[in-house]
Amino acid sequence: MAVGLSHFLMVSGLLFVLGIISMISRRNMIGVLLGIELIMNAAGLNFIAFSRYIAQDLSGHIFTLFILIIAASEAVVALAIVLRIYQNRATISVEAVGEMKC
Amino acid sequence: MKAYDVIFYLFALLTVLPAIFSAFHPNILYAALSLFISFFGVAGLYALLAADFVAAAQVLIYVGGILILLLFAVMLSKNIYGATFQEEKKKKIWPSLLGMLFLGVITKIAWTTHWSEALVDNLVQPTTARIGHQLLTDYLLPFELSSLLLLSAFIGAITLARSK
Amino acid sequence: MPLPELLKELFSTWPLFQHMPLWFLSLGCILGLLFLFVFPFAGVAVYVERKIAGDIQARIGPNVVGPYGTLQWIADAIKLLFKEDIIPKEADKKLFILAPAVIFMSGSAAFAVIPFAEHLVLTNLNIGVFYLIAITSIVTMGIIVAGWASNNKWSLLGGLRSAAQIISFEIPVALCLMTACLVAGSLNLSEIIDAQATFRWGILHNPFMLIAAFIYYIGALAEVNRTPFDIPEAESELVSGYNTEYSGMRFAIFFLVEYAECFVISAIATTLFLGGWHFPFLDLSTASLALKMPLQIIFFMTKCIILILIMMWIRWTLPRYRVDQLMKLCWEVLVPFSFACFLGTAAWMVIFGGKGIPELIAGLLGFGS
Amino acid sequence: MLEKVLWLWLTPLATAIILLFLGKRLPRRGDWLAVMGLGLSLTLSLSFLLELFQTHTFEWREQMAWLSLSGLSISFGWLIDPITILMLCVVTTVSFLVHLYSTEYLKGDPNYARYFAYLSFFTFSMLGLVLVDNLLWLYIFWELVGLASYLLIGFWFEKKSASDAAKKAFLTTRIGDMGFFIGIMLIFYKTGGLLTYDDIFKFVAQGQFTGEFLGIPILTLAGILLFLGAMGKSAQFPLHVWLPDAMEGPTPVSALIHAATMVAAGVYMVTRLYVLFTPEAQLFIAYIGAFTAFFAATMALTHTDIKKVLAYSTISQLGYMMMGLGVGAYVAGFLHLVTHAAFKACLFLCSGSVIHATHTQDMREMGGLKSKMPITFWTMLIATLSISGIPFFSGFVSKDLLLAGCLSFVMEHPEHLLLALFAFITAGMTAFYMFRLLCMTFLMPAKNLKVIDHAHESPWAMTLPLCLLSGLSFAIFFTGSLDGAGLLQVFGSWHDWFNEVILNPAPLDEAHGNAHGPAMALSLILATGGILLSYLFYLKKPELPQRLAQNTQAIYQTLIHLYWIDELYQKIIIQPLLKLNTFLADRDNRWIDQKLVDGWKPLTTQTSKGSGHFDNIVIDETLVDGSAVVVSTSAIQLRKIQTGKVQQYVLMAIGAFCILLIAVYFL
Repeated sequence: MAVGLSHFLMVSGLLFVLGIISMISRRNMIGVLLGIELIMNAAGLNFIAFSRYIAQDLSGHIFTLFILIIAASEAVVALAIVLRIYQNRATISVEAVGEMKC
Repeated sequence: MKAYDVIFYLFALLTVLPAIFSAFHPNILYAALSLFISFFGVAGLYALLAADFVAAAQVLIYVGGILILLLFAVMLSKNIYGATFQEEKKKKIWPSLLGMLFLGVITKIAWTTHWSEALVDNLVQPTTARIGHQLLTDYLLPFELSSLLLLSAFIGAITLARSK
Repeated sequence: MPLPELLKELFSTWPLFQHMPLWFLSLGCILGLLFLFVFPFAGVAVYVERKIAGDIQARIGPNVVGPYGTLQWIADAIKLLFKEDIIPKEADKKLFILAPAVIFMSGSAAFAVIPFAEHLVLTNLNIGVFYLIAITSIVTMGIIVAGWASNNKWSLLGGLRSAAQIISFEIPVALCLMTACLVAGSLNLSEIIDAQATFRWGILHNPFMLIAAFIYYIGALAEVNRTPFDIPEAESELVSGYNTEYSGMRFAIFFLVEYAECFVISAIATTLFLGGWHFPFLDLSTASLALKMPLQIIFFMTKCIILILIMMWIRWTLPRYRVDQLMKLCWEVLVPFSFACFLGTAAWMVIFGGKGIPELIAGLLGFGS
Repeated sequence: MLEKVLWLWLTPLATAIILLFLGKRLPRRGDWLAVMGLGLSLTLSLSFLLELFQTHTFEWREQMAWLSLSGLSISFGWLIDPITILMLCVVTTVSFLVHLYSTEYLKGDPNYARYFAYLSFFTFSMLGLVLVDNLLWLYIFWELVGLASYLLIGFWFEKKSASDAAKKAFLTTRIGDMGFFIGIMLIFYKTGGLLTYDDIFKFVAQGQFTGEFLGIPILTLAGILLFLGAMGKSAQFPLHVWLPDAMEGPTPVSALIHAATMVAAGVYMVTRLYVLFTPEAQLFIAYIGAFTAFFAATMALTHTDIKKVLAYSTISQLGYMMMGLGVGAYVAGFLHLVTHAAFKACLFLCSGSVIHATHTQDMREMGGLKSKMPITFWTMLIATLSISGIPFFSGFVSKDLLLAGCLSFVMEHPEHLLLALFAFITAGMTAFYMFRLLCMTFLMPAKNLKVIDHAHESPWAMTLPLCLLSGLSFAIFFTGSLDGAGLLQVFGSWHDWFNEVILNPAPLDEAHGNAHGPAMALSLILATGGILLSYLFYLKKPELPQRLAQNTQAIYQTLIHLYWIDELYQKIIIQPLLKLNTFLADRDNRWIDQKLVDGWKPLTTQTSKGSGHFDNIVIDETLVDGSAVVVSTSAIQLRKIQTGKVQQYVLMAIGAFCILLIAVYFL
């Protein structure tokens, strides 16, 4: 079977699921971030695949670039938060920071 | 089997295998490094889909920027000697099952939907100039907004990370 | 499908490879250049560097092995190759082995787009400059991993320092490269060189380009961790930085890549700012390939070597920066100035319709292209 | 033209933004920027006025699409006609002079730049309010001036009284604004999506606006609802309580916002939308206005805080305007707005000058300031004469017209005699309390020498606005001539220009002319009487007020406590609710519980014993406790979902998404 859109969707689906798993199951905040990056890549891959196979224009490319931009800002801010938490608590386990929970 | 397919499977493997590794490996540093390979695979897929500029941007931003930041954070936040990594196996069962279910659903949808695929085997053209043109015409507002976003993220990160 | 046909189709379908004229020829030539020239060059460069250092410090330098010590580098290479390869017990073995590989990969991948002469380029990528920026940033990954895998605090600190330094200096460097692309109107390195034909070198295009060239050179020095920016491997502070624990062949790889990178940044500077293979007022476009190619290679290499010599001169003249001074230099001097250059060049392009100073003068004097 | 309007309108906004962000870094903290910006606006408005005088008519409108949804498009538009031009001139003139005045008055304040930013922002909003041509934008700017007023009243927010007053002003006007907004929405709904003045007027003129609600025509209802907004903003009874408290703001702010411009916005709105008000709605307006005028004037009689007296006077005069509008004398009402803006701003600025010199607001501490502050005294005298309605002063012209309008209305409809009664008594009282203020401040012998000793005349930046505004209090600018027949013609042959300028919906009727003579005579007599009375009370026999106050203790106390309105609100709205609750609880306890319930005791004891067992076993233990157990167990189970851990939420979200996908695609 010739490679088509569905193949790319499969790959991105796999990436997405792996990202979700990583995001849900990691105790380490950075691990959660890794999962989010995977999910973003899955989204980007979908965009590019649709743009190539269906839309036939560059809108998907541009969306992927915006995803990259958002990923970069997100990573920067999230890591700053992680480092600050680490400075204050000496841990970056997501389960250790639950004060806001009532 | 055509060359296109061969390359696709190559890159798909390069993408998915490290991603699996990254999701399940207990050592966060290994997870991050395998993610690095996975991102290369994604960049290759982008290139395969004629998105050369995005592929290069992927390498530049993800591999050269975000992942290095992640590694930085890993090293700054862990005791590098007795590097202890919690056992997370128990936590992985439910998400994995759910992921399987989700993947099954997605697969079913992806294979049963009739996509109006219209891929013309035209000569692949360079995209950089056209992307630049579109960014400064049709997508000018989101483009400017994203620069604003980056600026605020920049300031926010500096404020957050600055020691008091 | 037989392999040759598969390969042929591979290169015709994969978009990145479609822009590859004379691919196989180029591959051969460049691999030749790489193995016959660049890698030995590292060795030669060591000898030259030691001689220059000796001159600058008023001493003789290597003079025992061979006439005037000229065979010193071969002796060094043999020593490195035959030394015992030690992996520390507490080190993370997989990563310890992986790190030099990553560095070597990204160091040599940069050669793929460097145009040594007309048509003599491995992949004539249409986003060549972008590719260069992307691929050189991977070195950081290798360095961090090397530092971490060594399980040694000097190594880790060196790795982190190096990562911070490279990420920071990437910004002014990339901005200066973009400035040059702005002038040439392309991201393709060959086209950039074409735009600088004979006397219209990028560095002369306008005053901002001159500044940008200098900023690029300084930033690139920092990116390859050369003195005065070699704080990741500062002997007095960190023993030897990220490669403290490495020995034998792996150490040789770090060593090799460092010199290869020196060559790469010189080549980029030559390509973007110094007119690549062009020589002023020497129009080779009608010359035969047999005449053209050697001449172009010679011009290109000469420019690169001059830049490398300047690097050595700087290395043995200037003292090392402190970490905070280094960051301050990057963020408070180079980044603002490179932004200014970028905007200034853009303004120049608008005001003078894309013409540079050489062209304007040529127009005034009534000759030119 | 559009450029001119934009310059006129947006310059204050630009200065406000610049001052807000950069004010502290500019030389002199940027006050010159605000003053110059307002100067530009003033010049442009005056150029419009000149053009109006040359052409005698003026109309310019411009629209642009602002919001277009399917089937509905709302435009943003400017409308400039003579009314707008007059309002522009009033706003920019007073605002410019207040800016100039404030450079001295607020000198050395730590938040000097912020003050000017707010002031310019207010001017921008007020200009927007008068420039726009549709109801929605009117409402938006209506709220913006409210915001500016809030910010400025609470400018010294570190004082609790100031921040309380700001909150009170904001919330009280909000009650009116709710009505206003409902009114707008009612019109929007009934007209099928029209918001522009012209469209609505056309719609109403064609008689398409029909429908009743509880026997009241919708148009009347809409008019009254719109007027509710005006009641809040223009401090009409019973929403007047915020204005006296608003005097906590800096005095120039009181002059600009709470005397000349913002509080007049209600009057402007009613004038602008005059054709929307049915006779019934107008009668409502007239009664509210007349009562407010009378009511506020009585409160001004006894107050001793110089600014509060002026505040009550403002409420009273606003009531006058509303009454004028209500009885159909809307030219008079609007003219009074313009003249009042000048002389009341002048009065406030004078009081500011006095406060600046004496550092007190209590009139009992003042006195004998005439020789110390001659310019302030003379300008205040002119403004006082004007507000009292003495001939040759602007107040006379407008008030006379108002009273004449009222009288003619009452002559036509004798059943509304109360209106005229209120109006004329108020005229007398106005003269009395204003001269009382003047006497107590300037003419009576000094009571507190410490206060008087260091009093001095204010610098030129404060006295210049006083002189200009008191100059504008002369009648000549508004009648076009001294005697109304062209003896000294300021505006060429176009005397009686004001009348013509805003003769929009209908010309004045004949009856008005007939009533003019008696009204003038009566008001003159009353004003003179008031002045003489205050002369008698405060200069001739200063002990008289004391005695009078003692003799009429009840009335005096009522007035001093402002009719206990604030207490009343406290009592009739807040405490009754509390009381009602305790009352009901008490009654419940005493009557129902003790009498009714206990009375049935013998009977019920027996039955209940029988049913008790049933109750205990079946209802309590099975049904009630059972349901409680169900609830609590399910709650305990459900609570486990609410862990506060994002990862579990994601897990659940993905699970739900899976179920959704399966449901959509496979079922």
